[in-house]
Amino acid sequence: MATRQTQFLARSLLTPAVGLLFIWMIVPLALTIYFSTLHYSLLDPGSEAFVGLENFRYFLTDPAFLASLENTLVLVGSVLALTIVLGIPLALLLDQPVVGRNFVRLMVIAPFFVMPTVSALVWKNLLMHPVSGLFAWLAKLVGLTPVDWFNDVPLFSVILIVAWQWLPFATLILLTALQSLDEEQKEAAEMDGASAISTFIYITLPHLARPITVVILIETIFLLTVFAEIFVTTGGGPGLQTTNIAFLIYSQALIQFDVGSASAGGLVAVVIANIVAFFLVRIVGRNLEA
Amino acid sequence: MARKSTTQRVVVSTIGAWFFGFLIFFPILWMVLASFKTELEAFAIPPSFLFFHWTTENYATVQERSDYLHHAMNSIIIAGGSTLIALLIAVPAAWSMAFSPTKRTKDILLWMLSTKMMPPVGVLVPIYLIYKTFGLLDSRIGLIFILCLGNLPIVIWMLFTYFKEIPRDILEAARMDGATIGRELIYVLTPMAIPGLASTMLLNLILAWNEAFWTLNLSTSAAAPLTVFIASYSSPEGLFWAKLSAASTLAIAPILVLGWFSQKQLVRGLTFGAVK
Amino acid sequence: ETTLTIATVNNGDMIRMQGLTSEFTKANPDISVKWVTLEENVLRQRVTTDIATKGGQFDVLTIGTYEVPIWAKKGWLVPLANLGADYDVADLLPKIRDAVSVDGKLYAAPFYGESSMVMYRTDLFDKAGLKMPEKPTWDFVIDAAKKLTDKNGGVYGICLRGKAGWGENMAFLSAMANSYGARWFDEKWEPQFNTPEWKTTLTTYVNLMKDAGPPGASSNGFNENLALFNAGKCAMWIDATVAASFVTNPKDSKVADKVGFALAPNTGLGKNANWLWAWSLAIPAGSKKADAAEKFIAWATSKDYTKLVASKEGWANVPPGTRTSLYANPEYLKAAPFAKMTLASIDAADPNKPTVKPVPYVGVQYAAIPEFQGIGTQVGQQFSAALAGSMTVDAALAAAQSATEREMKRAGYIK
Amino acid sequence: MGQITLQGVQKSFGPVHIIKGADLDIADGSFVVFVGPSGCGKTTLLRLIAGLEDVTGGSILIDGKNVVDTPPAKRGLSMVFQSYALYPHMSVRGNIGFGLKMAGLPKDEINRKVEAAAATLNLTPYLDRKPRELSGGQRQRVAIGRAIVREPKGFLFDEPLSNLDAALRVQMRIEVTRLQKQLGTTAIYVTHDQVEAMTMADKIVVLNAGKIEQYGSPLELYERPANLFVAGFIGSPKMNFVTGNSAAQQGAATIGVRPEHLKIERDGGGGWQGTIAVAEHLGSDTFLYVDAGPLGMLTARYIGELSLHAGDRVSLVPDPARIHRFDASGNAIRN
Amino acid sequence: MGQITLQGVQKSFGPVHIIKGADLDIADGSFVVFVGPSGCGKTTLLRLIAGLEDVTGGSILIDGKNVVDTPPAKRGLSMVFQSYALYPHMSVRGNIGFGLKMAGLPKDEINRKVEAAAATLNLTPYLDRKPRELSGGQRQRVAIGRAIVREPKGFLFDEPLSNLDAALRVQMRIEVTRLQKQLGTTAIYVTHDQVEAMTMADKIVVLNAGKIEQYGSPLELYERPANLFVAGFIGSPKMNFVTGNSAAQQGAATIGVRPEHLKIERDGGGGWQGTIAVAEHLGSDTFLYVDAGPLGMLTARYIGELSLHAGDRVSLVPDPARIHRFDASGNAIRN
Ligand SMILES: Nc1ncnc2c1ncn2[C@@H]1O[C@H](COP(=O)(O)OP(=O)(O)OP(=O)(O)O)[C@@H](O)[C@H]1O
Ligand SMILES: Nc1ncnc2c1ncn2[C@@H]1O[C@H](COP(=O)(O)OP(=O)(O)OP(=O)(O)O)[C@@H](O)[C@H]1O
Ligand SMILES: [Mg+2]
Ligand SMILES: [Mg+2]
Repeated sequence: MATRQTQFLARSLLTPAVGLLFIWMIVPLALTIYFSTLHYSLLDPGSEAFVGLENFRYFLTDPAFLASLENTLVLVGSVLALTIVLGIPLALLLDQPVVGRNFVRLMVIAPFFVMPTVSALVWKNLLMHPVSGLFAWLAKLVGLTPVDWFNDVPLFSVILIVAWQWLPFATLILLTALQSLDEEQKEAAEMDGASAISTFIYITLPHLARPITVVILIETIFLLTVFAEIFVTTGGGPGLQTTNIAFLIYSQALIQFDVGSASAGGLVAVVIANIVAFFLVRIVGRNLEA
Repeated sequence: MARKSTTQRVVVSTIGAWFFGFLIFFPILWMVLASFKTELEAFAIPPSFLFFHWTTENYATVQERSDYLHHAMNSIIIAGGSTLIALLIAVPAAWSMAFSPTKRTKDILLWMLSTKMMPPVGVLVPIYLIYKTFGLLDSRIGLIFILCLGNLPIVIWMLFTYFKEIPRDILEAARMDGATIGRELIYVLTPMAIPGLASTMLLNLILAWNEAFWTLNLSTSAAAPLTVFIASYSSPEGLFWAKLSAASTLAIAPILVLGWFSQKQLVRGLTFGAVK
Repeated sequence: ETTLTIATVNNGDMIRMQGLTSEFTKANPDISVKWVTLEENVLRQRVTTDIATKGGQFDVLTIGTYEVPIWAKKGWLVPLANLGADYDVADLLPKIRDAVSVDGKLYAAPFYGESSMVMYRTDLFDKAGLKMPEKPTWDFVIDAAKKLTDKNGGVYGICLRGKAGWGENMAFLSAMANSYGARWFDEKWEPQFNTPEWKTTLTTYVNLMKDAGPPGASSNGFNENLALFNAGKCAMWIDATVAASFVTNPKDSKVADKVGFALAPNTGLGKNANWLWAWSLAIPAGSKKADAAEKFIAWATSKDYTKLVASKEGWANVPPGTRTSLYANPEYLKAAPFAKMTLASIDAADPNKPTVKPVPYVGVQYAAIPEFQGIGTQVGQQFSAALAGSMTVDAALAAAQSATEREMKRAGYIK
Repeated sequence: MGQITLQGVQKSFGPVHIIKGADLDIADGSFVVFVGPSGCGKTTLLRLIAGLEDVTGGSILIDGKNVVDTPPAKRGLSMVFQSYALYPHMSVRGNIGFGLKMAGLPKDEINRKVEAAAATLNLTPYLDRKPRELSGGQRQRVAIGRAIVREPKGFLFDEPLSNLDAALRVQMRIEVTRLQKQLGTTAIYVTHDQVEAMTMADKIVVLNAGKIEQYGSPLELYERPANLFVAGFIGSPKMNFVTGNSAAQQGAATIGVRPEHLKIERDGGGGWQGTIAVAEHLGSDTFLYVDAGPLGMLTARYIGELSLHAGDRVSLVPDPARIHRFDASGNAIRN
Repeated sequence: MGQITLQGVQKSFGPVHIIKGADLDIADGSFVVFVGPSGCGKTTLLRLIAGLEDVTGGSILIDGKNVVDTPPAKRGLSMVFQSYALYPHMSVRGNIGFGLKMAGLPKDEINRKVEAAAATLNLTPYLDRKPRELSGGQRQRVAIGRAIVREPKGFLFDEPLSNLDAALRVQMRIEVTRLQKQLGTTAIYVTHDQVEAMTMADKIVVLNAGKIEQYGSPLELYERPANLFVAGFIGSPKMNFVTGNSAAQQGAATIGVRPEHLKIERDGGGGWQGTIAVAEHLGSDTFLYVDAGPLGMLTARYIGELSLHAGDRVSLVPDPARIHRFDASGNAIRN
């Protein structure tokens, strides 16, 4: 427990971060709110006019909005599930005595090193292409019809690529967290007759609860704004199948350079992100305390 | 203190780890291989794995076309600088929230994260105007600043979790030993949190390294990092996979080296034996 | 000393120019040049933000025919009046010159120009006993595509763009629609996707791709199709004329010596499925280095530059599609078997009168209004869904129609 | 330097009151031992004095100055944590020397002092090991070393010898006392060991459930416990308490007799009769647990080996001069 | 069930030999106490038996079966860790009940057992707290609870009572012994407390620097220590050793007399003369540390209060029947 002095000190050490982030949030936010009420096309500067909530109405009544909302949630949810479900065993595996451990770890983290556009291009053209991709070749090799990834399962394909990129993030955070698990606790569990699986469920997993929470929340923030992967692979199509909120804002607003609706879209995205975060915190947030 | 692991177990986990590691790494390996092929070979079906005509022609082209070192240096300065500054601000902040929590700590944490919820496209114009006004366009400082702020919530969050796992007693012992808070952070907390710090640093460095929205939009040439370099290799007219692969390989090389070294900081069981 | 910052797209010809800059700086020792080479979409976003906010980061911009009229009308571009005595503006191809001029004033200097055409495999045509006419009709193309398709052998009759995007599938589909007598908007800016012409176009396209196209077509763009064609997977490919130099380059193409060229198909209504595009260099208004910039532009788009490239890299690699004189040059015609067809294709497109019926806009495969990019992307998504089979043609057209109406209403073109 | 005063110190964790108003005056240079049942608040009180916790009420004075708002580092105290709290990433040398390093001493002086402390603590061979490579007792000694190597105004020891063997414990006990006297440092020492408490303390504080039950010299506590709790807590084995008739005869609600003040006679004598339930033979002592029927279990201690066994009948005669009398509310009755 | 045999067990950490060949035979249902100086290898030996460390050499048999390759969970032992090793995210209830849950017991039975154990350990009010909200002694009791609530083949206790107060310690000592006898479970118990060792053990193992010095019943060790080390280690205060003339007279290199076997006489009597250096008054006992000139420091113990003080001269007369004789190599000489 802290004392008043440390608490005071703690507050003052927290201040720079809070202050900076506050400015970083409030200034663009204020400008964005302001712009969101304007008719403001970047291609037609000087024609700014106050239009009230028109930009919001326009953005929200877009028939693509609901579809993209759904896609966004599916994308975020699936990638989260995949990275956590695969990240935990992977982290555990990498925590084992493994010959050449440093090298294996590096291989596992590597996907995170590659810029999203590049990995999307590599996956799309060198691996997943139904005619000239490696997967198609492998499928034909074993006598299967190659999957037409971006045509038949476009959203899943995007999820796959994004999950591949974010798996290292989850793995590395969980792996690091495993380092602080006291060996003696595991020994105590073993003495208590716990099998490896029980030890995992009752000792390791609770220990990982907080890092998992962090992975979920941080990834969510990034996944809500996945854009490059979609733009490069499917351009949001076919139809609206891979259009998410971020892509929608981009295509409706930035390709069109309509600052007004970009701002409105941005604010809508903030609200959505907050709603998502709110529910996530309801689910996993108690791990943050104490 | 743990038991020596049986050879069998080592063998099993080694095989498993290498298998999955290779699986995950394969797309990148494939990309690296492509960077040594000709454009035509990069696309050949059936694909050639190792027995193709190895060529460094793509690298030569890339080097000839763009000043890799200039971009790499910018990337190192921008990503490194923003990560370091973020750490400097975040370590005290995370310490404060982990060891001196209040009722509002959770709210502050969530609020910090919420500052990252604003999609960059939504604020591009305001930021561009601000940067223009302050003459920060195409400056390293400007990019360091924006990436630092962008990553700050992430850094704080990650550090917060790692700090939470450190027994408070040990910090108190340092306090009793007459250490000021600053020294407590430097001599006691930081070394104990090395694995956490290393992974936080690595992950945020990569995030900054690969950040492609602000770096592309706020830099022109003087401060242009590797994202700009890469953007000049993706999807031009004509075949480009091999060249793009070469450029990407070059772009990830420095961070790969860094990844290798930060690896070693991920050692196990630092707090073991400290408290009972 | 003046330093010019030049924003350019990362296409092969531009990169070649970048490599040759030293020639320019040698001749103009008081000018140095910094390049910002970016991928097309990034470039567009980057340059637009900068010019609209008067950021002043660039002295020379690389922009397309889409932007030139829009930006020129806004007064964002400096008219190019001092390109020099020996520049010979009259030598520019008239269609291209029109596309980069507003009210008779040149606002950008075309660096290279392109249209679309049919590239086909002469060996496969011979084998099937088919002969490609100079000006094929869609009926012939469709028929040939079906005949040439050998899915088991991995050869597809025709490869066409399918990836959503105003510069991707919509570029092709707009041009194709033009040849079927369709148009984007009527004279009153009413969207026209509810017309039979569009329905025929899209139905034909979807059916053709279903029968004779490669799998994954709905995410294939220019690059994917180029790769397929070069790998020998396509019997025909209708796309940009610049592709001709790639598919005939033995370094990149397996089929370099087996490619023939033809005009983009038509339906006999007077319009071919030819589009028109030119990457051009322009100077943003307010640039303090306009003089130096204009000097550079004059150099980069001059006849001498063409000769320079020819002397260093061979005639086949000179920037095509901008000057009449090039197409009269026998050396070029010899080195570039596709030259004649390129010229014919460019001539066949008319941005000022792109469609059978009259339209209020300029631009062949786009409408040169600021709202088009967003609209084009949305419509492109619907059409790629139709191609992918996840939506019927009727539904896609209806969705496109309502989306376009919505945007046009918001932008104030229609009530 | 080193006079510590507590005035009405209180501490709660949320709704739970742990320390319920402690008043205490510790003279400069004296050695005070805190004893009390597990969980009574000893550690908490120590942490309050150290400044690691804020008081909920009351004030703490060091040398007359109220320090409730002074951070721990500035109070000039050093502490041995019950949980050791070693620095896991530092060697034994680094752990012991950390405080000196913080005080800005030159390197060689630090080394000299650390090595001297390590020699005192039998830690010399382990100077370059990390805590995780030490045994429990060795870790505890490092924690002690960390506290004694500095020259603070006061030592706070939280059960510093609990993991040491008897021989080492005696040695450490003597070392700590010697050092404390030599430096004239005030010391507060928490222990569960009766022998430690009795031999080291100038004064003992008996804590119970967050309250100070008695504060006095060891013999005072042994001979004149203020109440039933102190009487039962000080001394091992525990004092026997008898109520009812025997007590009433003495004009008390309860009387207490220590096991060592019960004379053991073979059955038939006077005193309290009973059957031996358990006989513990320590060699030097014999403890008899005698079932004395209505009086309950009585413990008696005999010096040396006594060949009595479970089941034997004995009679226990209390030394009349050593009988403690308590009133109904448990307070001692003084004549 | 529960017979444990060690055959030439060795353990090294890298180049350091910690256990240097231990042979031991622990009968089913017996209570064996390990004692030895801090760092001698008690915890290590316990961990070897538990299976938490691999032996470097030798074998460990449980009920005649070599278990060196059996994982800890399968050896059917339960353990109290010296460092507690509680599960930080589980409540006290969860901690104690974890083993039962793993054994697949139904919920209400677990609850019943946990509550019974908690009652024994005075932990009932804390059942729903997390370990970090407990005092040191409470944590230790949780660790004990975790071990005893199951019914294993054997208990391994590593200094389980070190953080408890005297009263509780006596109570726990009795509880643990009762439980062990009742279940007939073999128990190995590490302690530094002489009283615990002497009272609880069926047999005591004296360890020194990784070697077993003696294995025998408590009284055997007290009365017939095999060598100087055991003689000095068992008994508190420590046995007095005298060399030189007095020893030679007895035909030994060294003779030893326990403090309680020295009769204290006012100066002038026979025996060894000396000056009191320190007099410790415990109430029940008085310890005299006597400077006996050429013989060195001698410790004497008097039962009860003795009003002698530092500086007084006394004479110490050894009980002739209680003199231990050792040869030059330190081994006991038996007549
Ligand atoms: N991981 C290790 N590496 C090196 N030496 C170690 C390691 N663990 C323990 N030791 C050493 O082994 C010896 C025996 O340790 P052990 O913990 O068994 O002692 P112990 O008898 O339990 O002592 P204590 O009574 O102090 O708990 C000690 O000297 C210790 O320093
Ligand atoms: N963080 C906390 N929250 C709630 N209760 C607490 C907390 N810390 C300690 N306590 C309670 O306060 C009481 C006093 O604890 P303290 O550690 O001072 O006891 P102690 O006298 O040192 O005991 P021991 O001899 O067992 O170490 C205990 O009952 C404990 O359960
Ligand atoms: Mg305590
Ligand atoms: Mg031990």
